[in-house]
Amino acid sequence: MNQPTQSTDIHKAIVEQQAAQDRKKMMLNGVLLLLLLAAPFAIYPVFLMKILCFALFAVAFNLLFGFTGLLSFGHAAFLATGGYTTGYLLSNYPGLTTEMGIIAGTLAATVLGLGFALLSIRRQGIYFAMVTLALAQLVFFFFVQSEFTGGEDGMHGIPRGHLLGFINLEDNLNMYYFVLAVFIACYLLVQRTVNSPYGQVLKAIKQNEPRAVSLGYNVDRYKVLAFVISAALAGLAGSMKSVVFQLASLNDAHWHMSGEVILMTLVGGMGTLLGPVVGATFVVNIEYQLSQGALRDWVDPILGGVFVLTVLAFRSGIVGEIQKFMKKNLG
Amino acid sequence: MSANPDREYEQLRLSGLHAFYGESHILHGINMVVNRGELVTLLGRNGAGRSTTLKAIMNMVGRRTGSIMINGEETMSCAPHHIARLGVGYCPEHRGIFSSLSVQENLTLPPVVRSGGMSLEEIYNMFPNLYERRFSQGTKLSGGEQQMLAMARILRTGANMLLLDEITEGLAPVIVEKLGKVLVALKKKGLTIVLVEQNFHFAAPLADRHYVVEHGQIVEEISANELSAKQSVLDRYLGV
Amino acid sequence: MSEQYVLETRNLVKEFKGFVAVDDVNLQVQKGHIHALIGPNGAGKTTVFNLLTKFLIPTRGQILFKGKDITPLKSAAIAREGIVRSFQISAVFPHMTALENIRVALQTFEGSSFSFWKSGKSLNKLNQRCMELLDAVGLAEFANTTTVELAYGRKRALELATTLAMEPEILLLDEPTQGMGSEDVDRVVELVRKAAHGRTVLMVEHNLSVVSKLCDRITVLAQGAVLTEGDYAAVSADPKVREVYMGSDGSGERGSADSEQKETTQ
Amino acid sequence: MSMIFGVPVAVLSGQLLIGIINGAFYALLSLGLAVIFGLLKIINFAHGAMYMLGAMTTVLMFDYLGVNYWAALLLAPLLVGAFGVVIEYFLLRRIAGQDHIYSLLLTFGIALIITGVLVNWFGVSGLRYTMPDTFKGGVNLGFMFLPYYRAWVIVAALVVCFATWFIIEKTKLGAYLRAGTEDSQLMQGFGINVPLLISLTYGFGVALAAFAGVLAAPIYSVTPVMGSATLITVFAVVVIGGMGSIGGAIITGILMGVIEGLTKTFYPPASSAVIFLVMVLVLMFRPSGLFGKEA
Amino acid sequence: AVSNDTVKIGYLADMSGTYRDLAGPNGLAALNMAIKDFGGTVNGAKIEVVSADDRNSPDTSSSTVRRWVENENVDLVAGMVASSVSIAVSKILEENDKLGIISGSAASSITNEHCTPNHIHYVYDTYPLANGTASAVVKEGGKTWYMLTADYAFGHALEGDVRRVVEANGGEVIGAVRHPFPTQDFSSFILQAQASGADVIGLANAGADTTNAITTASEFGVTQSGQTLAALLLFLTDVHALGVETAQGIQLTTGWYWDMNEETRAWSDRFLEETGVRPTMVHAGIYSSTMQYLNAVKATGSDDAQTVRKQMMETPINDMFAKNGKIRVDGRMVHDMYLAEVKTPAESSGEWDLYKILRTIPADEAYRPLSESKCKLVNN
Ligand SMILES: Nc1ncnc2c1ncn2[C@@H]1O[C@H](COP(=O)(O)OP(=O)(O)OP(=O)(O)O)[C@@H](O)[C@H]1O
Ligand SMILES: Nc1ncnc2c1ncn2[C@@H]1O[C@H](COP(=O)(O)OP(=O)(O)OP(=O)(O)O)[C@@H](O)[C@H]1O
Ligand SMILES: [Mg+2]
Ligand SMILES: [Mg+2]
Repeated sequence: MNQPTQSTDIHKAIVEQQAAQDRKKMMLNGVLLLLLLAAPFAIYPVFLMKILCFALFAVAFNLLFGFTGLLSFGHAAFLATGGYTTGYLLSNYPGLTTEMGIIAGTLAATVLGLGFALLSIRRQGIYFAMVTLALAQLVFFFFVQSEFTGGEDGMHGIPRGHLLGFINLEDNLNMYYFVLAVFIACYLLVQRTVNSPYGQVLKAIKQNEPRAVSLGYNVDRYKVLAFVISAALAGLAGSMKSVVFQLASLNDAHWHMSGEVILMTLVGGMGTLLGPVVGATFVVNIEYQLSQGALRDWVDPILGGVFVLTVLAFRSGIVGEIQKFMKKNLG
Repeated sequence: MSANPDREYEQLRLSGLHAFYGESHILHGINMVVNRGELVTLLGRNGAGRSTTLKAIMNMVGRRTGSIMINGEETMSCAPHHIARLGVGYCPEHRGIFSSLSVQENLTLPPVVRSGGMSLEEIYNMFPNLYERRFSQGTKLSGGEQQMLAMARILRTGANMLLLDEITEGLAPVIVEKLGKVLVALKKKGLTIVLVEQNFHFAAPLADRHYVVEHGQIVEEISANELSAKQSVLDRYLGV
Repeated sequence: MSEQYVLETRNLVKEFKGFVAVDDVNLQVQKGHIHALIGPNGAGKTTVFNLLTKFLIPTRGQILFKGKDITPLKSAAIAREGIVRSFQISAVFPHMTALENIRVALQTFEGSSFSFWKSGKSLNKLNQRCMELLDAVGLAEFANTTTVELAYGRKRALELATTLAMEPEILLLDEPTQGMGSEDVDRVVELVRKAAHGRTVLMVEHNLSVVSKLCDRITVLAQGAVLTEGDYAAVSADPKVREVYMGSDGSGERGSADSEQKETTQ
Repeated sequence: MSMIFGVPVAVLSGQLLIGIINGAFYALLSLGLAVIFGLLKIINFAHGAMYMLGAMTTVLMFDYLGVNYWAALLLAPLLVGAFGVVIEYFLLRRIAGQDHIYSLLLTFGIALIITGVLVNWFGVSGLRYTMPDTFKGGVNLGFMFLPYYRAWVIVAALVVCFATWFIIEKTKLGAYLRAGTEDSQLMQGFGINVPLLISLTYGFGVALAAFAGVLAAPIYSVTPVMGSATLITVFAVVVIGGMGSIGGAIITGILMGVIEGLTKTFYPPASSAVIFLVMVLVLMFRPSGLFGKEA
Repeated sequence: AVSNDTVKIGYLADMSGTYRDLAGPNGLAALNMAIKDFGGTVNGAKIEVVSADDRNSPDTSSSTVRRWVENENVDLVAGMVASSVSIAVSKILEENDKLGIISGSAASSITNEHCTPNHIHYVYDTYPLANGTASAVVKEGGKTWYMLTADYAFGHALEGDVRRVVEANGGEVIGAVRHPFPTQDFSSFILQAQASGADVIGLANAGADTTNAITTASEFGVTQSGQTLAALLLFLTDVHALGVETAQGIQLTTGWYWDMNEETRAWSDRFLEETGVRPTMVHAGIYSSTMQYLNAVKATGSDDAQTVRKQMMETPINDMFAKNGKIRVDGRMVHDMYLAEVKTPAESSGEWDLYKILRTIPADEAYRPLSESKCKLVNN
């Protein structure tokens, strides 16, 4: 208190800095939004929707991994639960509007996420990853055995139906803008969460858990909430995916899918907001491009090469590396 | 030979030693010489670069330039394990107790590089705490016990030059006293010791010479007999 | 009767697979005191701290806070009761700014810690208080510095400020001056003195000059049990304490820092 | 015939024995994984690929060079081990000290590359390998027919497991390894060539996988993708045993073989899931696995 | 008329995963052989081929195929192995009224409950597999059966078909065990099968599962103890991998074998030259079906799905792949199937000399009769 002027100045500077950052963020988001709005006229909308669904999935995963420091190796379970639930409801209850099906799918994933969280949250590090993997394997087993999923054949012909009962989602453009709206809403939610008071606590927990405990935080509860939000969003991604593709399959529940989302997040840049989006776009694209082209038979080894290269040379991911570069060169 | 060390024999010579951690330049041309059988301290404030000097000798920092001669041999291009084999024993600041090893395993871990090291019994006699806890996991020891263990284990190896970093840290005064006696005994045996120490009153009566490090450079060299004369200079450097 | 003690342990015991690290300790900390816990290495000081804050579960015995039994409470709950500790190794949130470090502590009292939908800006109202605390430990100019970049001594200061933000009734400090040069030691002593104003402090410390300057009461532990208790004069005169802890010259090697201190302040 | 839960005792004893045999296999595979994790803190997702390479080299060496089974038993692990050393030296070394996740991704990437390339060269139908004549046939134990080869698998796997455990837990070399992984710089400061030690350890870990691969070659379909299915199960075994616990991996391996075997008898569809159920239950009560050290 | 003056064929198959050797890159080679043999153009219109790896994933496949048909004017989708992929693709084709010819899948549901007017199932399905092998084995005296079934839709369907055939022929299925997919170690299941004392152990699985089961059975001396092994779905590549020593004597049903007559041999020699391996029935089927398709386009002068399909249904198939083959209204191409037995090492004269054909199963007998069909295109 002996230098009130100084500390007020500093405080002011902090607030200003926040505002400047906000402006930058707004501008970037605005540009991206425009691009996304125009995209379906240049690029095949279903493909864009695929990217958006995976981007949402990766964003959800990153909330847990990048911002809370919890590596879940079982996120496929939520994606699949969302997808199957929505698919089942929309296929069997024609009265349901599409968004009701999607909400139900999201809820199912949320509940499952709560279950996972309660069972796993006490485990540390690699054990946490492994418990989530194990739980997801059990979920996988359940889906394999269940009649309603169509087992190995998958669930097909899920109707896209009508949004709010009157917007026809069979139309790819309508569907696209719906998916885009949901994606943006979720993205903003995550952005907000990360910067919220709750986000601050998460950050603290990630950086030094014992210290957070000694400050009186019941860290398990915070982690559970993060897990549940992440699971809900992953489930939402799965629900939308099932509506977009009109199918749900075991691929979504397989542990490879849990691995793929890790890859997306890492390639894009974990712990950054935009990273998972960029990562998902990148991975979906190269997988698609490769599987079509002359290197068709070499998709796996090339993807493997991407993993290796990312880990060795771009550990902070695309967005992370760009941020580093900007920091270095632009102050 | 050990009974009558050759005081003129130059065991360690640093000339123009620079060291870097990544981008940050920590040592700015250290020059110092330590003869066989001498006990030399490095004094300085927190962050002056004393620990870094020891690590640089062991080739444990990022990048180095300059020259380090051990027993007249240039070691800038030697891997750390070669340096140890030249008879250098290093006790790090962070203790480096291995949690996957028991206390006894920790103690017997460093390979014997020369004959003439202390035996296990001698060590246990010196540090009865360690004897008592010899089968526990290394890191389950209390902070101070770990410090004893870190010190004790290099006494076994027979190294004839010891680089000791803050060995009295967190030790009860009785133990510190005991360590002082150990160092005196080691010196008598003809070992060369470079001691980094915060606790000046521990180091003062033991050392032959003191180097004061500031901002990665040696700014003052004070021999034991000019200590009282230069006390005020020293106080200034150490911020006492 | 027990009211006069803020913190009290009754027959506290901790065993590690048969090894008794804390042996039937009855500790009584009086309100408003700076109470030191000293003893040879491995005496069980850190373990007692860990028991008090539930980082370890007592094998037997009770812990009372203001006469209330808090033995069954968990770590976080104990912190919320008002018993807050610092760590032997510096504990900060490395990738947050100094201000954010403190704000996280202040947030404990806000009802909004779970509000993931609220804007981060809602926390700005805490900034003023943060700045006051930073000022108090002389870190105001580093408010916006990421903590990793702070020097060691400043990290300790920040940690203390964070701890103070919790408005603890009792502060547990484990070797607050460890690894510090004399300059920083003095600063910490001052800080602790300031912090102790209106609260109770329990600290572990090997630097006897610090202990002698700060502490109202001292408990000496040896081999897990209480050896003796009293003020500095009484304790340092005790031959048992000299034997197991302070060493032959009575004040201990570190203790001579005491005389040095006098020298320079003169 | 006496029955237990509707299953004849004879069949049950047979299943138990089979479980132990498979368990020995798991033990061998998870041992390598545990060595690599325990000592190098690397989550080796390439382990399945190394197992596959062991089997593939056995077959290819026979086809092209006429190398017989016994020689392969020695040569294949050596070759694959050497390959592992190369991988460690050129790739894994660069991420030393980074978060686990990076080693996981890196090795997963390596596995994808190895597998993918071999799929393109050799297809997925599998390569032909005939059982060495010494092992043809078997012995009738009364409750089951035990092929000689399976008996050999048990013996070979257990001997190798025990030897490995002994080296790591009871010898000086093992102590160097354990210490070197915690603070390799300091170990170097003690005069030990830690980088070499680490390369060799990784090589040794994958050589164990390759050894399991050689054992598998005569009895399983040898294809480039044979490792990927096994990988996750073996991982689960290591986690249940306690990551990095050498003894834990061995004992748990055998235990899981038996549990899986019993599930195959009582409720076969769940036999691939049961290990994960066990894993969840175990970690519920023992957060660091059955034999893991407290975190 | 032909749209855009091009006939565009999309080849979709597993290029890198478990089913790669069934169709995969060599299937694409067969497709290209057909186009080349046809002359490269049809009525002056170009014939173009695009291809993609299905990654065994229905959503990857469906986004690929959607883009093909919605954006890239693909007229025909060929290949397809995993049943989940085939079903997903056929739904998209139906939606967009394009044509698909499925050559790799086994599930008979593809032309049953999942039938559409937009796809044809060409080479084989589970129904004749069971019919051919199971009835032959039962007739030879294998009255009691124990089934090892892969625990997913395909395995269940195959097991169901086998039960029906076995019981119809006076046999009995006395036990079954459902193993996870995939399974590497079959010893436990083989042991259970041995303990059951059944005459025949039926393998209702595919690929590596089947080869692993057969290897283990041979190791545990199943045949020595008097039991017969009946593999219901076994491809040439599988038998090649097993080797005649292990696989000898196993009976199986196949839709085609390279060494049946001059015509098949001649084509296979060309295929061998192209790819280095002998073709499976799927490869031959891809060649044949592509030829049939192009002929129909040529005949009708159109690449409209319904027009072409109608033409294909009306034209009997007589080529190196099939004699008197016929595409039914449900999309099922029915043709003669063959009961084969794996040769003994003494009988086999070379790496690929693997089967002897024991019997021809006439088309009508082999496939599920339309009267039992649940297909929406069949008026029952
Ligand atoms: N691994 C590292 N990476 C980057 N900088 C480092 C690293 N280790 C030390 N430094 C920096 O190097 C400088 C010198 O450190 P050093 O440890 O040598 O100091 P010191 O004199 O031993 O002081 P102390 O009393 O703190 O041990 C300090 O500014 C420190 O921040
Ligand atoms: N988790 C544990 N398992 C087994 N033994 C332990 C454990 N933690 C501490 N100990 C033992 O308990 C005794 C007391 O340890 P503690 O850390 O409390 O000592 P301390 O008084 O803080 O000593 P120092 O002053 O050296 O820090 C020591 O002998 C130590 O080896
Ligand atoms: Mg230092
Ligand atoms: Mg302590």
